[in-house]
Amino acid sequence: MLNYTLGHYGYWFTLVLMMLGLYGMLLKNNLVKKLIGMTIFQVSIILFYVCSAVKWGGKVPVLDPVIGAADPSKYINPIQHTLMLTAIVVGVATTGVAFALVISIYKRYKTLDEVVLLERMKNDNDAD
Amino acid sequence: MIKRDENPILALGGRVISPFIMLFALYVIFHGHYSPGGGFQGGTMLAAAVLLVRLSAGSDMGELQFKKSWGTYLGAVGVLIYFGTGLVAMLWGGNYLNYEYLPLSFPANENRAWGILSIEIGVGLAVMGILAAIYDDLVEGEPNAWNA
Amino acid sequence: MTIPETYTSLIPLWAVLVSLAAVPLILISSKYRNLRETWTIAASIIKFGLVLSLLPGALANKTAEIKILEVFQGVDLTLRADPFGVFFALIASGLWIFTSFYSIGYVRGLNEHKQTRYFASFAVCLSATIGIAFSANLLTFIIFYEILTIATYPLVIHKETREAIIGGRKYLVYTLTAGLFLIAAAAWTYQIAGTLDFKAGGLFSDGMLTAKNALPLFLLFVMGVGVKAGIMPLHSWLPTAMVAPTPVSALLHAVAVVKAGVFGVIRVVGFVFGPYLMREFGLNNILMTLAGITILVASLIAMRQDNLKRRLAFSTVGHLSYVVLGAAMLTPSSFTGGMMHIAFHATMKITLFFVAGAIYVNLHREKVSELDGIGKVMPWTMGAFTVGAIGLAGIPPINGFVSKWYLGMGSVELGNLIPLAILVISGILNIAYLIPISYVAFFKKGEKLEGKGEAPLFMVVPLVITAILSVILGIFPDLFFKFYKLAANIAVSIIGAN
Amino acid sequence: MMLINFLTKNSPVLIPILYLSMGLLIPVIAGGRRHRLAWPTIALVILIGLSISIFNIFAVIDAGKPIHYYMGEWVPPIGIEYVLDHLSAFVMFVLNVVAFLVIIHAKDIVRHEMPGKEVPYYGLISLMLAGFNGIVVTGDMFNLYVFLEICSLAVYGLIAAGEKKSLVASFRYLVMGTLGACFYLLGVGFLYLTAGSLNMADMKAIMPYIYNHPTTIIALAFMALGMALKMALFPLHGWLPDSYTHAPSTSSAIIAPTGTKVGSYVLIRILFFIFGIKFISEMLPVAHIIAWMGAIAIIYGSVVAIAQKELKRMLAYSSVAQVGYIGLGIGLANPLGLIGAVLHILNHAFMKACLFLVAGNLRFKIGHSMISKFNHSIRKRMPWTMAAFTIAALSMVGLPPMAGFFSKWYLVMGTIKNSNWIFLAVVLISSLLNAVYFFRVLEKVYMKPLNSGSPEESDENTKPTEVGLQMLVPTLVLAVGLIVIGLLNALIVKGILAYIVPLAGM
Repeated sequence: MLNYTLGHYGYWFTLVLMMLGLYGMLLKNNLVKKLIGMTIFQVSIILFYVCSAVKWGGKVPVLDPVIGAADPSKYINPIQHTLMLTAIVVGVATTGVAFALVISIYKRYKTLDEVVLLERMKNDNDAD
Repeated sequence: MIKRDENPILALGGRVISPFIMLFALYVIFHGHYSPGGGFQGGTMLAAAVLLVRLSAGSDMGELQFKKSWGTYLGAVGVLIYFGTGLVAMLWGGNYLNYEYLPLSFPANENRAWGILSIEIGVGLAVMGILAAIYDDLVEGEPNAWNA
Repeated sequence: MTIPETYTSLIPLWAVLVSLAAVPLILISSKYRNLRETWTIAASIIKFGLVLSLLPGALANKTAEIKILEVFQGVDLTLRADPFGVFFALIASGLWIFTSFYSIGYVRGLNEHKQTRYFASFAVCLSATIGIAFSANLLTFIIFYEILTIATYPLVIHKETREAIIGGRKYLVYTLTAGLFLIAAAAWTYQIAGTLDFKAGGLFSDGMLTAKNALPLFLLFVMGVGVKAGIMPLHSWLPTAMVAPTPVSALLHAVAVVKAGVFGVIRVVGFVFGPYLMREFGLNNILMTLAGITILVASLIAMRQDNLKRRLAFSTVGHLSYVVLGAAMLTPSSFTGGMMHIAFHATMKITLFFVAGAIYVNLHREKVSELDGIGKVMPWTMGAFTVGAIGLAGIPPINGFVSKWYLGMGSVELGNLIPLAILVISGILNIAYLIPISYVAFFKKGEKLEGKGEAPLFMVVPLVITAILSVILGIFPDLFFKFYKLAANIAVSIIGAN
Repeated sequence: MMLINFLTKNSPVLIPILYLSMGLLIPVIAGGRRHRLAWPTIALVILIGLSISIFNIFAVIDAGKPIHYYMGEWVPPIGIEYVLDHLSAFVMFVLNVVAFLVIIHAKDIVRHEMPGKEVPYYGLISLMLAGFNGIVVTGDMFNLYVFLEICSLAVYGLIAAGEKKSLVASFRYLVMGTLGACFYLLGVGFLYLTAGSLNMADMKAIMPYIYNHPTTIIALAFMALGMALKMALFPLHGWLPDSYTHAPSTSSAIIAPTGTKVGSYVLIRILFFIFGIKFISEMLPVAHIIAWMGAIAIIYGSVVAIAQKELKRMLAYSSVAQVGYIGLGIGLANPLGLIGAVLHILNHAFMKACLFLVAGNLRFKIGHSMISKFNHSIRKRMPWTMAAFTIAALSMVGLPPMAGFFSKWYLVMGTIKNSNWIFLAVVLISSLLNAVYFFRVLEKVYMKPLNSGSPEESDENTKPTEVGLQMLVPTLVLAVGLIVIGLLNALIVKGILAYIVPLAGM
């Protein structure tokens, strides 16, 4: 059991990261901190994927084309990495949009603190 | 933004390094289809080279290297190259992105290589343009530290 | 009895569509009152003619049918002019003509607002009613039933006073809820039987219903159709909806809405469950009890009402349950009586409501206590009222007697005299709450009503005609439209099928 | 002929490509001074998309079985596969037809609400449609995630373009939406670890071998949770009301009918096409949980909608309730419930689009959509708009022969089939609640104010100021469409939806 737990330390680490991210995302008042939490959360999932592709002593077939044929146990599945490449790009785009929003919010309300923000939003005469 | 002093090492250093980063980025893009690397990575590095000048030497200097308005267009061009490649394959009878059908008059496997390369170039340009555009849009309206 | 025979015909569809087609015409010509009313009258007469043309077929047991389109797997939007449908459609479309003329007199007499909306809604209502009459299956029935609900709403709230709006809300809550129960019931029926087609004698095959699901299903149906049929305790929207203009009340009470409810009750009893299943699971007793209580309680409440229209409303609640009682007794005579009461109560009650409206338009009085001596100025009107009142009490020679007679016979056939007792007591109560009105109108001296004469001709003529119709149908029930023969045929088809 | 051949061969992939490329090309085509070109371009693009989606429907019906398309002719499970089956073709058609009508309507109102921002706005719309259509057509779980994020990002932008508070609403949606997408990605990760495949059909085939694996259960939980967040299923709907209320009229009108529907679509895919009906009822009672969430959503959304003072906000809460219907239909996990849910995707898309267009018309002409300020002058000023509103409202209440009745009818049948009387009661009661909040508006609009001394208002207030034809026609087309769909629903069900049931393994 201990071995099992320690052997999967990468996953435990991603779990901790994920919870950190979730905490920041949901409980922090500052919008930028929320975003940081969100990014941590995304990164934890990326790490989770990458963790699953780890194989000690293995190699990605692109580096050495014969490796898969010669010794399948050394073969590292590259799919996770490529998937995460896309996920990183998606994450960057999300962060970009989020920062654009945060900047606009700051310009409009001159605050990033959610409590103050809610206070100031009450004065807006939007349709409610 | 915090007011900063002009620092010649930073400004010049950025301007010097930038082309080399670009060169390496091109290498990454052009080798993407048979070694680690590719459009995303190379494009990001291209954007990094552009942003480095923007950050170190200021937006005005950056404008000389890479105009703000280029970002969107470059993105569109990259995307066009990407979709164009796929579309050409489609029009010549293959499935979308099936490079074998590209009208290149190479053997099928070389066709594939060239096809992937064109895709990578498209992706690289798009990523570069869009990343630069994101940066430009985000700093828009901020006081320019160098002119302040 | 001849073998039922079905033929495809577009007439039922035209009968439904003709008043619907009048709606755009009415809306377009909203600026020209006479033209607008022409459309209404024309549509009502054409509709009646179309329905009448189906009568010979219905008498010969030939059924006109038209499948319009499929709306659910295996269930078509189908209109079928079976004898019972023709029976109901005949009453509804026939009385619409009178109501139209009367409406013109009423809304012009009072100079009502939004007359266009009024006439348009009226036309939609009639389309829906005819649709209900000709529905060949439960889904079609529900569709028209809900259209009727919605089309009546603008009529109920027509006055747009606070009272009217509250009445309208109450009406909507009751009828929409009922519609939902009906939907649930229909869906369940489909799950059990795999079909929704009405069939004389019941659509369930043997062994489909068990003691476990028969009762809840039946109760769902009763709640679905019972609201419009005014079965207690689901009746309370009816008196509230009295805020509507009088022709609307007449439509609600005599022609369309509540009659659609009792029509639905008979459809459910005779064409969904069938007499056999009703008896097997003791469902008829439930219905009979409900109907009996409703008749007595409604009559008692009616006695305490001072507002004439409210009194008539409770009288309607009671008389609707005559029909329900007739259906619940499940004998040929009781079915015949119940169905005939749909027709005959319609002629009588429409007369009474027309009278109430005429009094309101002419003298602006609505309370029973204010009617002293008005028989002197409005002899024709109050004469018609007396005819209707006598008829409702079940005294010959008015037609109310005939239907009541058959209901009584049904009670005897059943070998259970409680329904008969209820009918007799209710008759006495009817006398007690209606005849005094005629009495005070003619024989008690009230304040002077100088310079007042009869109500406008547009109103008096229809109400006198309906009163005369009541008398004629009382003496010769089979005249003109062969109501008796139709009703008897239908009863045989329902009971005899088992 | 060449065109037909080309279309037949490539039809699944064309729509996402079209929208994706146009999303970036619109800023180029209509950049700078050519900004007047933006609207014609996007309208033309969506028209093409709509034509292809119609073609797709007929292609699928013609084939009678799913059409597979391999990207770059890489055969799955290695390559990415696009699948056009009856479900995806149908949902795709709904998306495009609603988008087309809303865009026709959008021209003036976008210029009015967001002067100078038309070009990026229409670009975002194109991107969003690329995402939606891609989600619908893809047969690959990770590809789905990418499209999910594409459309979400576009939607954040579309919402943020609205009135003042829209920024914060959009930010909240962004945080919640990203959370949902991440959960989905995590679920896909678990599934990939277990099965080693990302292809949906392949996954379904592998499912018996990983049936008892705990990671499969976790994967299902995460994926369903993520999608429930995306489709705003109660209690995960928190982002929806603010977003829809404060977004520009066109954004609400295009996102409300399509966004949550796509989430529902993905949920259907996950539950029935990846895990299979056996798994979701035996291993983890997801179906049951979703049905309950849906049932609570129906009641909650309807009750809260009654309390709203603003039309768009009321419609937003009503959306929460309507999503509940779809959730309930999915959760019933029987053919009738599924058909009801998918039919409701169509019906609700039409109803909500129509209602939001009406709200847009009101804001355009009257300048607000506060229910408390409505009075009967609105009816006189905008008779046709209000007629459309009435039809859509009656359909929402579920009155025949409007479309809303029939999806409700299927759901009622489904609940009875499962003998679940609580759900039956919920579906029926919600009709009444819908009636309450819609008739509240209708009463105000169609009746003269109760306590006003002067029955007739001044001429200025009662002059007809109906919106232009370009805005009116789409509104009315949607309204009339509701009646037509209602009458022809058996045709739709028989022709398309009935095929979904065997595909879903029921």
